[in-house]
Amino acid sequence: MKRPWIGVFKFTSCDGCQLSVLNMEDELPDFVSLFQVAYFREAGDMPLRGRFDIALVEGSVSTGWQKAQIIEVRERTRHLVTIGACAAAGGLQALRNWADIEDYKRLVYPSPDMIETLPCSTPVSDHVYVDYELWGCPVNCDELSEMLGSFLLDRKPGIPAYSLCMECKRKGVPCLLVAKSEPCLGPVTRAGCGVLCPSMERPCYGCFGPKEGANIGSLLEAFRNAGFSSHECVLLLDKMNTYAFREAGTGEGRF
Amino acid sequence: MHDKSIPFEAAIKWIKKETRDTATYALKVKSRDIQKGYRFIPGQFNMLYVPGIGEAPVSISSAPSDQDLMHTVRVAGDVTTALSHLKAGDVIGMRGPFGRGWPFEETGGLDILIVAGGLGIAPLRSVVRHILRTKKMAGAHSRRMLFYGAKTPKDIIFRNEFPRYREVFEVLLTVDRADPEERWRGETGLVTKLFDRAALDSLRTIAFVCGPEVMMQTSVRELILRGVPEERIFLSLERNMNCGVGLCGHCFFGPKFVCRDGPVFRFSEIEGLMGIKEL
Amino acid sequence: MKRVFSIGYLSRVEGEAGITAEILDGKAVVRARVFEAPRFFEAFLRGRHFSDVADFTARICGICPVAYQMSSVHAMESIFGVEVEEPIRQLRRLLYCGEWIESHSLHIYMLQGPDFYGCESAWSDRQYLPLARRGLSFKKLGNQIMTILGGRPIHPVSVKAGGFFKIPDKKTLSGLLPDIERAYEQTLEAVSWAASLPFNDNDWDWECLSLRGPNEYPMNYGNVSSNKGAEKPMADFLEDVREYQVAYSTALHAEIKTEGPRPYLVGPVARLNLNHDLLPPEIKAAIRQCGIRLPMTNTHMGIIARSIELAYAFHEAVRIIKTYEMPGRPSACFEPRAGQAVWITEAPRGMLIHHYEIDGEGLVKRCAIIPPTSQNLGHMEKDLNHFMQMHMGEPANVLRKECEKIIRSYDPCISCSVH
Amino acid sequence: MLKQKLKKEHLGLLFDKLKVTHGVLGPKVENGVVTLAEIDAHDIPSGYEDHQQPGGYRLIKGERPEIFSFSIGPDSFKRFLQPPLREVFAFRRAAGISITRPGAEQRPLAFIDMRPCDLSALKLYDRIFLRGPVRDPYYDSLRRDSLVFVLNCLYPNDNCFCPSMGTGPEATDGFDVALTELSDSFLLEAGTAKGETVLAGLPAGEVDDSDMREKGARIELCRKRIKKFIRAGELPGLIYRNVEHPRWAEIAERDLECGNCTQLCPTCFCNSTYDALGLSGISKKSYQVSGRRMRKWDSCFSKNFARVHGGNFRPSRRARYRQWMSHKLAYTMEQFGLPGCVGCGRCITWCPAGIDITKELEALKSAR
Ligand SMILES: Cc1cc2nc3c(=O)[nH]c(=O)nc-3n(C[C@H](O)[C@H](O)[C@H](O)COP(=O)(O)OP(=O)(O)OC[C@H]3O[C@@H](n4cnc5c(N)ncnc54)[C@H](O)[C@@H]3O)c2cc1C
Ligand code: SF4
Ligand code: SF4
Ligand code: SF4
Repeated sequence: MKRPWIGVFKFTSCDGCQLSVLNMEDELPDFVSLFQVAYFREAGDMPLRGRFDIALVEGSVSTGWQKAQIIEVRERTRHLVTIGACAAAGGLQALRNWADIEDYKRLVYPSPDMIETLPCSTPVSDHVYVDYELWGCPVNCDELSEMLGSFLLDRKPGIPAYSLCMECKRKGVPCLLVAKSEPCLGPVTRAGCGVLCPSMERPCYGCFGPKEGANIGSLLEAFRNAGFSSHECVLLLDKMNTYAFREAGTGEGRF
Repeated sequence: MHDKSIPFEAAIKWIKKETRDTATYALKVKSRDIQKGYRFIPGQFNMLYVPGIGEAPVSISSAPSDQDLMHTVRVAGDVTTALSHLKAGDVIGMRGPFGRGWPFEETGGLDILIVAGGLGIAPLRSVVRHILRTKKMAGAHSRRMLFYGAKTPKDIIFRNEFPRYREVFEVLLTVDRADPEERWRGETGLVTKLFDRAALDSLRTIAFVCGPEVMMQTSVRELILRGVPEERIFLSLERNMNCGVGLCGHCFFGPKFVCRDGPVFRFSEIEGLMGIKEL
Repeated sequence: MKRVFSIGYLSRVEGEAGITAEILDGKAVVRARVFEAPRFFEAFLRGRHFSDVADFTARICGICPVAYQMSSVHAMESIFGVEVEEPIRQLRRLLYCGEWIESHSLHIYMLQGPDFYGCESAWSDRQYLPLARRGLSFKKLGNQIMTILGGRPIHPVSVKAGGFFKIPDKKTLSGLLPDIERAYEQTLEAVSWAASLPFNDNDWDWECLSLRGPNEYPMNYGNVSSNKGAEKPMADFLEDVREYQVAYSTALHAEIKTEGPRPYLVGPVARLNLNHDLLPPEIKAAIRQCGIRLPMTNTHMGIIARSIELAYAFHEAVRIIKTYEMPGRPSACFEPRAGQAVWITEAPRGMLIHHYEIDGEGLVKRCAIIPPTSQNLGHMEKDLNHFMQMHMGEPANVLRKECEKIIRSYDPCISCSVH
Repeated sequence: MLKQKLKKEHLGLLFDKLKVTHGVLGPKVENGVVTLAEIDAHDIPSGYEDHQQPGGYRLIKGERPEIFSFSIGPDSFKRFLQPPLREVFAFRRAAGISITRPGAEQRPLAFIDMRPCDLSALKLYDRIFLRGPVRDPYYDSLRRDSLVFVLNCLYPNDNCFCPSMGTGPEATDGFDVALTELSDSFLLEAGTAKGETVLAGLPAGEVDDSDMREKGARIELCRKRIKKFIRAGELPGLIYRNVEHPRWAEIAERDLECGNCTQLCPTCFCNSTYDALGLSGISKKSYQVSGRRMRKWDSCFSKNFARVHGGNFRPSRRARYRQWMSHKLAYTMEQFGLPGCVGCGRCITWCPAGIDITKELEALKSAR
């Protein structure tokens, strides 16, 4: 078997998802022997050259030069996989999409004019064709490994698109929404994290983004019945996957 | 008895490419014991397993009396793609045979009509070859007809076998469309067009139908219009399958387990279900 | 004569930055160009409930999320006047140990280590592999500690103002002990490995800052102390600091503004220099044995300081797990109230300063976050200038390599610095 | 069959006896909810009352004098007899294929307070996994060795409707031992020889007519407390006649498709089997792979559950909800000769959107 060339690329992000690659400690030796790691700035000193069989892209697109760069990555890549909430949904930084970017610049920088940035932070798929999206803030190492293994074996990754509740119930965690009226996003969030929050007795805040066919409207109705205001409901969705949740809720970016 | 939830080894004896995306695989069960106990009837299927990739239900396309156990597979997704990368000598996993096959016992003395669309010919080839090979069966029917429709002449599977089929069957072929350079001399149009050509004796006809769901629906409608009794129309359905033995729930067609109660159904059993969208 | 060269994109550091160096008439000016895209955390945190802050600020950095959670929850507790029980304090310290272990072993073995062996990455060279493997085994344990306490190593989910959402029982924690104890022995040995690495001479008069004591090596508590001056309570420290913007960087720089503006160093070297007396005797002995002289005078010896702290973090983890008794409840009860507070904790890379103003509803009115790397950037440039000044004559590719090494010795976290 | 009484304070003796040979599964409070776990007699949350409503559950310390003062929680036997995730076999593909089945290392199980509704679900499970064309070897081995103590119900919750389904509040057969909590003791009635063996050796009290009368009266009282009902006699026709009822689309608007109902329903059995592999299972030689074949609970609410080449048989939420409810209330009867709903009410309580299967059924009756 020919070792496929892999590249790991970073856009606007916290580096956590590429760190997840290094966090597959037990499998890292397999990773570097099965793949030719041809570009991975965080881990090695390698020039950007040639083509990639698979690219892992972390981070959202939030500057003009990133718009050009993602096109270049796409052109060099056979199979482009995004890793993490930033790349799949614009990340936490997509909260700017619902605000005025000039205000934001002024709030953070003494000389806002020196800062070049786009008014919106957007998912990679808004710019180029994406072959596969791995969700999560950060991605889950097992899913990462499953995805990479599936790529090698030429099959669809066995990664679920159903709700977190499915995993939650399989794990036998008592439902927080039903038993405590806590605003858990589980019913509309993709499974994948391993039910971290409900297992910690806290409601899910949506790291893995909306599951396929999420019925956001109905869940918010349940939250309102449990006593949350409409504003609070929106804030619950406005986190690392705000852009995707709002889109899933209304079919468009804004409510 | 062999545990049917655990695959056994089967070696690929030979592979024959049928069309651009379809090939026939002859398999040899490796364990003597299992092979000896292995009996199937046409219309049944096996779960073919490529470890690391997954399982797929595939009809047996050879006759029980054939020397080789054959499966004719079209590349559709993970498992079928993985199969297409294998070569003679490679070993895969197999479970089966599963499901209800075609009801041969009901065909005696009747006109047997086989209607196949596309890859739907695979489980029916088993029937045809079975009739061809068993002389006794050959005399059992007053008339034998085989209607087959494919997308284009290039997509006709088992093309080189049709001359032999013609010895025993009235064979009518049709394609959806044919390029002029292919010099197609058969019909063009849907399979159902062939019903007019054959002058069915509807009350003496028993029909086995397999193909894409729409094709089966229109075929059944035509047959019923012509007066073929619903009890004598049989269809082989396709659904998502995971376990193959009625334990997983993926293949439900209304209350029917396609894997266990089918894949071959008597039309009268499922008539009420056929028209319901998204069942 | 003018010489200009640049490094487009630094590798084996977190985040996106490059270097430009200009040598004009015998004077060097080196700039760390940070082109990491800004995310505007301080802007979108406004109006959010205080309970979102720990989870949000964690996303500033995937390598040191715990630090952000720690600085923010302590700040909140200081505003709301929450007293946290001792076992909870200890668990937080343990969580921080997990992060120090993870971050330090990543830096020592995967990021900076290869520099001393001339490899492109930790796995590109067969000869380096045993070291990489050793690093990974340490790192894995750090991750395990964080996973037990927080569900996952990156952006743990259990931390909140007042304590934790859920805490482990003693048995679960003790399960880690054998591995951690073994790792501690190995890290202790690794200190001498680090001490044996070659370094360029680099002695100059620099200022370093870190939290100090009171009676333990600092993580979540302490006063700000300096090798040049007196200690100061963290609440007052912001009065001394100024954040400013430079045209070539999306990261703000921080400097001490009192008594003449000047850059300063934070991080393991600073911490060690100011707190080494608080290390346990075994580690002190190991330091002595390896001939490491403290305080360190060479800022490039971060890898040694990190190796010592790595051993300490394991030592501390063992101590905490052994003495841990599960408290009755995982977190303190409190009501939010209006107010403001500054809190500083020691991230793996140094002091992480959070400042929040909260309104009566518990919503964030204003906030400022100064990560260690923002504080170090100015110092790093000064350090690079200093080096250039001395080695000006060398060929560009040598200088380029050396500059990159120096930067790596700081373990900068560019993503943090731009947030 | 053997009948005897056991003083309440001797319940521990029963546990002690069972624990020698079995893992004893019973009710325990976890996170404010009665769940099922391996327990001791003193773990039973006696005195607690559960208040259940569509999409709501609260456990409070109440006044009831009984030990089993609560009704069912989310968990049922299925978590243990057909676990959420288990390895079917480990595989290794090189020149040939080698398959290793996991060893059966599990201790036999004793269910100490299986309720009558769940017992009916267990009977259905037996039909599915033991009496079909192919028997599930895993379930078979666990089930064969398990002991079932059915506990006749005294306190239903507001979502129970077992009488409608003919499954409760009293169990008549299918158990090893039936327990009924009386005012001063437990009435134990063996249903099988296995059950009799367990009872033998326990400090036994005589059972007289008044005990049997008390049992009857208590169960009768329970029956009166049940609030929900459906007209099961109209099933399955009501479902079959209404496949295109506009109500399905209305439910789809509320339906979260989170799958909670299917995961907790004691009769839902859908699952998926897949090959799990990590990078470590793949060797550089392309034809060598090793991994584990896993089976996990799945649900007809999963979007890809009915996906094949060329499309999805149930692309809409409406169709998926209809599939679920039709399977429960109509198809299962046809498939296995037993109802697919046992009236336990779990799907109602644990639906975060509060969808109530009994109300939806009622709505199907209204004019379109
Ligand atoms: C009784 C029976 C007999 C059959 N006989 C034959 C036969 O004789 N010959 C033959 O060639 N075929 C036959 N089939 C069909 C065959 O089983 C399927 O083509 C086969 O299962 C495909 O398996 P696969 O792993 O290759 O494809 P899969 O990878 O399962 O994919 C199948 C299709 O579903 C889509 N899909 C699946 N999962 C997802 C997902 N999670 N997300 C998005 N899309 C998804 C894929 O894109 C693809 O189009 C038969 C089927 C049945 C039920
Ligand atoms: S706790 Fe959350 S994830 Fe779990 S079942 Fe309830 S709503 Fe779903
Ligand atoms: S439960 Fe939700 S918020 Fe918590 S880690 Fe999982 S996806 Fe993230
Ligand atoms: S359908 Fe609902 S009420 Fe009926 S058995 Fe299942 S969970 Fe219980």
